[in-house]
Amino acid sequence: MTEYTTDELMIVNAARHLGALAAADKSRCFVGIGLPSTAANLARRLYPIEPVLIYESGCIGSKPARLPLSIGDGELAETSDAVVSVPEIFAYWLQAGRIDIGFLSGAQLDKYANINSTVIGSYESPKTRLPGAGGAPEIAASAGAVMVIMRQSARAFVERCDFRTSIGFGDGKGDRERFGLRGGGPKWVITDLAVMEPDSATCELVVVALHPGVTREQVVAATGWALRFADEVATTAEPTENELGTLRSLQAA
Amino acid sequence: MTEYTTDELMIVNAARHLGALAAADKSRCFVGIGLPSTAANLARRLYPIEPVLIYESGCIGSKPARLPLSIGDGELAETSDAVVSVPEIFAYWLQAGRIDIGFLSGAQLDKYANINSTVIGSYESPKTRLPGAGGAPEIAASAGAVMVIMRQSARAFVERCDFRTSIGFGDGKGDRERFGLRGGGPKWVITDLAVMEPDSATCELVVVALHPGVTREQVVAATGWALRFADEVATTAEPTENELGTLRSLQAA
Amino acid sequence: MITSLREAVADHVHDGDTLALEGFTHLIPHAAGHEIIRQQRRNLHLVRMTPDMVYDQLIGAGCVTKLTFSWGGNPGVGSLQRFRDAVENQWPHPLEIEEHSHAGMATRYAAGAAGLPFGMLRGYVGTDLPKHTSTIKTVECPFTGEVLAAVPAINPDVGIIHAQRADRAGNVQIWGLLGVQKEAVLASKRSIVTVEEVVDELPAVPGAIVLPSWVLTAVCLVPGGAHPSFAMGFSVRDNAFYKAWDAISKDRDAFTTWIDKHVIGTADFAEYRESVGF
Amino acid sequence: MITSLREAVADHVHDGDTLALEGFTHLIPHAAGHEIIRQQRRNLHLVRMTPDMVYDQLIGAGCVTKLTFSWGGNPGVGSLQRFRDAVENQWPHPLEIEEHSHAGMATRYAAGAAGLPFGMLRGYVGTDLPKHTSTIKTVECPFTGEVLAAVPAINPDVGIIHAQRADRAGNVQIWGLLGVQKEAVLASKRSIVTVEEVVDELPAVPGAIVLPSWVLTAVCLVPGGAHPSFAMGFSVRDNAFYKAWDAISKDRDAFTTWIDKHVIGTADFAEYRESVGF
Repeated sequence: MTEYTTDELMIVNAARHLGALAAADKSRCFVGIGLPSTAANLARRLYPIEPVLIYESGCIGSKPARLPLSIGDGELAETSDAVVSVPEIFAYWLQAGRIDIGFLSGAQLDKYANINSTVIGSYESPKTRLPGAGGAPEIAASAGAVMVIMRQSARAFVERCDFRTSIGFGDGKGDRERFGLRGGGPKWVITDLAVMEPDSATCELVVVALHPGVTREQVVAATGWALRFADEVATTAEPTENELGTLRSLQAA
Repeated sequence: MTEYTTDELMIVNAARHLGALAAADKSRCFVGIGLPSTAANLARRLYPIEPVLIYESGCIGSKPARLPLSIGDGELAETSDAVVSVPEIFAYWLQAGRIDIGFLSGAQLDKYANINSTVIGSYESPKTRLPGAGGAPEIAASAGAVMVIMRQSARAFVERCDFRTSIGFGDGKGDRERFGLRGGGPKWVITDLAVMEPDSATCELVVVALHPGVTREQVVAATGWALRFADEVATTAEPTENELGTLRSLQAA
Repeated sequence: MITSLREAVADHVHDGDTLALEGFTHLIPHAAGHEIIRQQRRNLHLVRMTPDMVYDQLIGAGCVTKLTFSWGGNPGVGSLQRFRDAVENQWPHPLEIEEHSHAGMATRYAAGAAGLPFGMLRGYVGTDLPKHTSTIKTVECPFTGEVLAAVPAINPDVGIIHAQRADRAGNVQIWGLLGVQKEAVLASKRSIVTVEEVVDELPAVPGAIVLPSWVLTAVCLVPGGAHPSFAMGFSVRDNAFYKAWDAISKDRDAFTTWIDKHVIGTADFAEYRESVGF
Repeated sequence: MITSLREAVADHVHDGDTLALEGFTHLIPHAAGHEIIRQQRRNLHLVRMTPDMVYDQLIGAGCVTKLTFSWGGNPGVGSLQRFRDAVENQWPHPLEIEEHSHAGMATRYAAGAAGLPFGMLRGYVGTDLPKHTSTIKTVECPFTGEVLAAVPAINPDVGIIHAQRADRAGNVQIWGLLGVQKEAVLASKRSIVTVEEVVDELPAVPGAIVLPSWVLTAVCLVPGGAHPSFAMGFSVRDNAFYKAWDAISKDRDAFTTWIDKHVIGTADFAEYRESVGF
């Protein structure tokens, strides 16, 4: 069996979800650069119904032949169905609810899938100043559903974020409704160890699947809150030769 | 001396103002179809510094070789520096204060240069239903200055409009400031008999010039309010051979 | 996705719907308007910045109970006779009107396309419009205290436009004067686009925008479907036809005879073209 | 109209100004930023959605006292080291920050371009940003009662962008990723555009927009002026240079040496190109 990296594991599992979503006519993905862009482009090559890639730089329906290195990569504009201005992509496309799936990541994620990409420590005198919000707050608010792809560790998966840059489920069930948010919020958290989903009763993230060879203890140790598991915890399928081969040729292009 | 129509007389006099304004770096004209478009295109051909023609259909810097028959004439788009959407032309260009001169006309004009292009009679059961506002209210509000070109008669030049579609000076001096309007409002009313301007003390329209051969009595008879005259009333210059020749070749093109 | 105009109207345009057939002199969807008359839709709320001949026809044909607009005339010719007869004499029946300015309507469409409940502008101040139009209110800037005009978003049930071109997947390309067509489509719950041609690949065209197929409901091949309006690159505006409309529409009988013969009496736009001869 | 970048910055960029050097990965006006460093402007308030290397350089060089932004990083590489050092350690001096989201910043530029005092969006809800950013308030829809986020218009003293092309009259043509450049220029009191080339006639280009000369203050011919960003049709993004910046900017001395040698120590962008060798 082919060896694979934890990045490849996360990308392949994300791509599988995107393929299933596209088949269910949830194909419009608002992607940033990095793992989400790679996963979405992998899904375009693996599945009969391709996700539609929409980049915050204004590219709609991009079909890059190689992976873009930045969100403003010329390849994205040249292969898009349409290129619009940045004010338009946020107002007419994201805010208007035309995006099915948004992707988020960050330095911290809490048990209600709120994410911090702003500061570690206090805002006024931060221990670490991070890049900041970018498109995250409105992706979290308006995308039909959000997929989080993030490496898991007790430092990153915390009881409460130092700063809430984007909202998951706030302080628990009902907060999104109270805030009048139109998007569905985080539905999947894909890490290098497991896949988590919000509990339907509490909206707290629970483990629904472990990656091959990963133990519950490993995941608990890599989580900063008292982690719960779903009644039935599956094991994700090993990345296939086809998935890995397609991913690697994509990355080599 | 060449004969000329009253339309030609109004167009030539409007073009002269536009030429002088362009020379004073007030060259951006928001034009509708009809006399204003003809006058602005004539000025483009008569004067060294050309007015910049901006049409509400989204054409910026149009240089039509022939007179457009409608505001959406293909010739306008093909000869423009830029073509933008209708929401953009009103928001980024007119509302933002980038227009020096707007043009208005209507079925009724009152002594404070308020204009009616909505209804004759009552709004609920009108005697005559007119086309309505179009771009007029915001041209009147946001253009640096407004030029009115309109045939004069006691029926059209009234003490008070049946309906205020666009504001001139409201009920008199100070109203524009009270309303917080950024544009300067009407500065010239060019008719087939005379040229009127707002009195600096009262903002009431007063006659500053008569066209050749026109008497004060004629103008008074063609005005529905107690018309005043400026201390010095000029006589407009006869349209020249060059002005009329250029206008007629433009209209023949 | 790509279907006949008859099917598109039958499937997606219902009695009582709010419709925006947009077009700013250029690309006015006349063929779609005729098909709506043919299929006898009733109690429609029509929305458009510049209702012209095709709205005059829909009003005269008795399809319309409300009109939301900013300028209702026959550009370069004069009045819209059927519109006037409906407002002045309630013929063929009363017409409720909701009247705005161009800037206000453009703001309303943009708010609708952006998923906002309202839009704002520096407008209407000192005019009589707010006295008669309940959808003009004010909003105060929370930073400067300035008061601005506020207008509600427009979100029609169906947005209908004409465009130059579509590919076989239903992606639509539009160029030249763009008007508010993009906003009208994006603001609408459903949308129908008639096009001059369907091609394998959309060639890049300067000044063109593309509406991806997934924001559209139906795309219909209807060459000349804007006539007497035009499609840049395919046709020119038929100004004589606009002038001729004044006489036809002035008289109720002449109008009814014309509609019966050329619209209701024809099976589709192709037959209409033959019957009016363009 | 068409002048040297040195003159444009000398004449139009003053100490204490609010500047927006915009560019969304594509067309970032690096050359203009370097000229501002060369001319030692101070107490600048920089505004940009995505401050990256050139803002890192301006901050490290001590030109900046306030930054308004929504994402401050080195795309695909990591942190902006000089930005971090200023925020975390006040080096070379304290940096005030005003922090928004991309959608909020885009809305602020659009409001500025439209002559509105504020803009609104469905944004910031449930985040900690409003607790720390005083320019995030709310506004209530006068029709539905919905509460939306309100942000004030941005109207910089100077908007600075890089574009592909200008004609001799100073009309500027931009294509590819357009970002918020049009809004940044239209929202600004003055504007400077650096271009790859100046031509007699602007050929039509698919996807291109044109900014007429009369909305611009100065146009400067600076080939490669976006490097290590790019100008579609003229260059590609120099990703290696962005990666290399991380090491240079991590260390204060290494940074200062680099700025002294390549920016302050060069007469103009042409000399800079030679000194860094691209």
